[in-house]
Amino acid sequence: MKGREYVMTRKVYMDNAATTYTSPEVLEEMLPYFSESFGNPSSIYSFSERNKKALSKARQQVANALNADPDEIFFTSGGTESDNWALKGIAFSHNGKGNHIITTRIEHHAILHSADFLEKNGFDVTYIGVDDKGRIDLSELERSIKDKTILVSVMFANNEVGTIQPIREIGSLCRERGVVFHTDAVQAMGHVPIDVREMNIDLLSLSAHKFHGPKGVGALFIRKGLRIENLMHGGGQEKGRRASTENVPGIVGLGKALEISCSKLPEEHLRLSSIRDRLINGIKDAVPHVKLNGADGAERLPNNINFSFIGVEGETLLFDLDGAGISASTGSACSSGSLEPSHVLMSLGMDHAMAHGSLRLSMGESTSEEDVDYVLEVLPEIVRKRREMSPLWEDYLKKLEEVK
Amino acid sequence: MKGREYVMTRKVYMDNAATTYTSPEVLEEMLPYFSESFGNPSSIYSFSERNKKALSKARQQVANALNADPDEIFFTSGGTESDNWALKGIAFSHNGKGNHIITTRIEHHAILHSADFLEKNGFDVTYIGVDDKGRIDLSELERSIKDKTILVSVMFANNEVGTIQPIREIGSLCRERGVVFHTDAVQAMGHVPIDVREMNIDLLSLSAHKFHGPKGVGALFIRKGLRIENLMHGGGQEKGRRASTENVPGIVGLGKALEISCSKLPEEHLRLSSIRDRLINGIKDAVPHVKLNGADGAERLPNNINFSFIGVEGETLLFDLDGAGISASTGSACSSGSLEPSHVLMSLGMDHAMAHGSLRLSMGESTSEEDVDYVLEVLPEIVRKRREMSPLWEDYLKKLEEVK
Amino acid sequence: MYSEKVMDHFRNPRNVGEIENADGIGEVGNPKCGDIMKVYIKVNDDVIEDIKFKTFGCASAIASSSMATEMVKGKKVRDAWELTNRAVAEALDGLPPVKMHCSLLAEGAIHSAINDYRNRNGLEPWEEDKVHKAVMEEHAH
Amino acid sequence: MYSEKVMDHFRNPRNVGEIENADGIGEVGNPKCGDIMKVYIKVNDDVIEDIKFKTFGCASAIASSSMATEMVKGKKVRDAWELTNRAVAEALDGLPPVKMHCSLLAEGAIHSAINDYRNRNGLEPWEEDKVHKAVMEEHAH
Ligand SMILES: Cc1ncc(COP(=O)(O)O)c(C=O)c1O
Ligand SMILES: Cc1ncc(COP(=O)(O)O)c(C=O)c1O
Repeated sequence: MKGREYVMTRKVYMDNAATTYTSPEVLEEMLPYFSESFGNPSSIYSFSERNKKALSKARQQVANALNADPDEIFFTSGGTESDNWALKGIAFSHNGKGNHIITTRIEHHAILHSADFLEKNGFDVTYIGVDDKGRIDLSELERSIKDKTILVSVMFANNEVGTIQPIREIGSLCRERGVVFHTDAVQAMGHVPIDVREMNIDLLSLSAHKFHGPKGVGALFIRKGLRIENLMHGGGQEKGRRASTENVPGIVGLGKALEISCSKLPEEHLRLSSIRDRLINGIKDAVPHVKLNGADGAERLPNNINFSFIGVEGETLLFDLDGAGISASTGSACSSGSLEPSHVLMSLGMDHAMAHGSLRLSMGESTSEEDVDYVLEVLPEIVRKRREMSPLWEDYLKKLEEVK
Repeated sequence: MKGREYVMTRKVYMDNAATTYTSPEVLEEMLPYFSESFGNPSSIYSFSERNKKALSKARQQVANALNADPDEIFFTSGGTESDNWALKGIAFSHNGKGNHIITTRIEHHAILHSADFLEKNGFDVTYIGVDDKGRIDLSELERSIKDKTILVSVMFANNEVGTIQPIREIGSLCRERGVVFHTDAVQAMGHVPIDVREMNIDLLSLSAHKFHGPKGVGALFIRKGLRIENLMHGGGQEKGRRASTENVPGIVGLGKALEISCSKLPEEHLRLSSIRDRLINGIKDAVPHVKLNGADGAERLPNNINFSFIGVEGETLLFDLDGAGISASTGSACSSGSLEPSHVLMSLGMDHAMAHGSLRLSMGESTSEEDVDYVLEVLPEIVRKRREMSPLWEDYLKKLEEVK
Repeated sequence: MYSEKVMDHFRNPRNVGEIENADGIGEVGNPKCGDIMKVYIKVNDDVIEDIKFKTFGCASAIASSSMATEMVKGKKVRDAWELTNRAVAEALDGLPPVKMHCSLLAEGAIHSAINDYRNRNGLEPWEEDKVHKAVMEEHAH
Repeated sequence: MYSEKVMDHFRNPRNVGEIENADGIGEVGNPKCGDIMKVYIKVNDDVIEDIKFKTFGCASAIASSSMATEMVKGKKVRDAWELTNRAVAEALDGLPPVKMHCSLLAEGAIHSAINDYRNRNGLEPWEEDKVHKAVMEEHAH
């Protein structure tokens, strides 16, 4: 293999959907709250005054980004906690009304495994399917809503294939039918405009480290007046709804990072969409027999690319790309190392071999045109070499011959 | 009032039980993981190698502090999450065996409110009482264990009055009776030696910001082989037991801070105990009619002081002390602003007026002898002035007269 | 958390103390809720000539006592009776919602002192309005 | 995650390719579990004179194929049969637990090629031991 010749020539990070760096500007904003202004914001002494203000400011920043009220923003430890809270919180507070929850087959595991837990504990869950681009069927959703339905949870944008759901339509449908609507916007936040009022969203999850904030902090938007059981029981923080001493530096970082992302959103959306499409077309041109997974254009996150390369297994590609200094991922990061192919790709109707051969390249504010050039220089050769030693590729070529 | 004349002359932080500053040494260790080595530790590319190593190192540091195995350490978002996980995790995984849980009346709200939640969902909870020093009655605990008991949760040391429980004895009792034993060691960690093997602890909660680590990160020790349901469902992080992208800088900070605290523990224990006792005696000498809440000597955290001042309300003291540059607290921080007197002080058998008049001074590595001198200079005068305008104090003096 | 005015009246409370041979004494609150307020008035020619208080309670309870006594000093007894807790809170530039009951307590202590004065002088005590009554019952001494 | 040896055999796999007119061909695995291994052997005088493979699968599957083929090349057929997956994993300085099945797959592909060779030569195929069988059934092609 020639992979080695690229070693260390260049570093290209194409895994922004997994996590992003905390931007230096954001870190700068956080620093005073570690060792100087470290007081407990729930205390009454003046030493905590600055911290209280910092929390309010961050809450306002998040509210601004969502067109919400600061009173509707609750800080958590990340996207996972927000998702767990939304599902379990509604389940355990609305079980008087019903025990039926609707979600989709392509949700993040934070939703799917919370749903598993609820199924084990007396709840009923319906999983809506998606088409080959990853879009849910609104009429299937509509038909699934029953009297006992207490929650619909549909992700804003998918983490693997980048497909954006018709959130506004789902929101009005749920509002009409009187069902609470949650959306996991962990991947969408900072990349596409979100307005919880216009979109009739009742609950929304977000995670700071996906938009250049720090890891370990997120938020849940909870529409005013919505009843929800706590997930973190304890002290009276966050107006009694989310206990635990506030992670002040983390929350400050989240607020700042979201403010910056939203201010850059329109121009970054354009820039990244164009980079994305150049990379997509470049790969299609240079590598025969590939399949782009997910939707196109405006229905796709501007920073997401997901390809299946017939005959090549995903981990192989990751290691070869890594050897060339490119960080990428296959399926969701957390399922790497497992034998299961991505549940998302399988739900899109892909066969196992193709699902095992997927590659996700996710871009971000640091991604340059040169990065794209470099990937286009390296990737086709890697695929060619690995196909050469693949029995599946051999079979595939034979079948092509036969067809001819 | 004369309180004002002290304004800004000196800053004394006496609320280390609420939270501590992240020590600069710890922050230093964390910094590279925000913007440089920011890769997702669950990824397979070499860029995440350093992060994976950093996580392992932190896990080893925590394991060392507890005499545990690194495989038994699971990182969380703080003490509250660890407590919620321990209670709900055991409840939802052991409900085949039974539905009875035992805890104490003086636990932190993270335990008590998790217990409330479980009571609402089919579990039975027994709350063990304590004596006037805050010590639980072992024989009451023993009598409370039933066939259906699945968990005993007793805090290592109390956050308000500093009383240390006979953890080793509770551990052997639980082991003998085949009941899982959890201890909330959030206040004890870093201040008193803890050995989960010797003490027969099955689950232990800790929180980084209580020992000069960052806020928003904690850990739960889970003895190898113990079955426990997840609290955070989702990705496969933490060996599939605690989902969410790892908070690498936070975890690194936790490990480092705990390593430092434990290395200094013996000398700090001596130093703080002596400072504590000087301050206790100083207050007793300078202020008549006070009551020290909690236990003495080795049965008390070396950094905790809790007094009730007859006739004076707690918040009043806090504001007057704040005016003099001293940060302190009354009851648990999170219940400040509420009308309820501390459940801990009430459980110690105190009457309402006394419970409303409590003051907690909690020290830490930065507390100096001069700080103690300053408190002793300021506090007696504050108490005297506030008593002068208190109708309760007037009544108290009258009763004293009558007795004479 | 508190306004400058609250902190000023907390740190430098006006009218602290007792009045010997007061014409009326009122006390409300109880140790359970953590607030007790005792008010002494000296009445002359139907005017509150002097007023003093002692309060056990949080900063806003002390500030409310101080402000309320300031506001009724020199007023006719009936006008003093009309002082609402809302007016006290406003004069303090507001109180946090959880602390509003402190201003009600101040109003109540003054009412209680006035009715004590009326009782002593063979006058019918005045009636509290309903809201006030409900809160006072909760804080009954 | 992987040892240096694994990465070396992954990056520079030995014995990649096909053998025209091979004496035995074996293929194991299936796309469902994400690993397929195909092995070609040339046998001369009861010795595996040449061996080539093609593998679709993760890095450890490719490294295991490479290492296993290296280890049996030039060996007597029976000795080649005796090569265990454990020996392959050890030669690679270990594999992560979740990846151990890759080494079993390599063992299986070689066995399959050997039995194909035996079949073609009218010999009774050899029997897999139980552990191996169980795993192979799971990964049946
Ligand atoms: C005894 C005890 N348990 C639990 C907690 C909760 O810890 P955290 O605020 O880090 O969630 C605290 C501190 O607030 C505590 O003192
Ligand atoms: C769609 C989606 N939901 C939830 C999460 C979980 O977020 P976190 O890892 O911050 O808990 C992620 C990312 O991992 C995600 O992509």
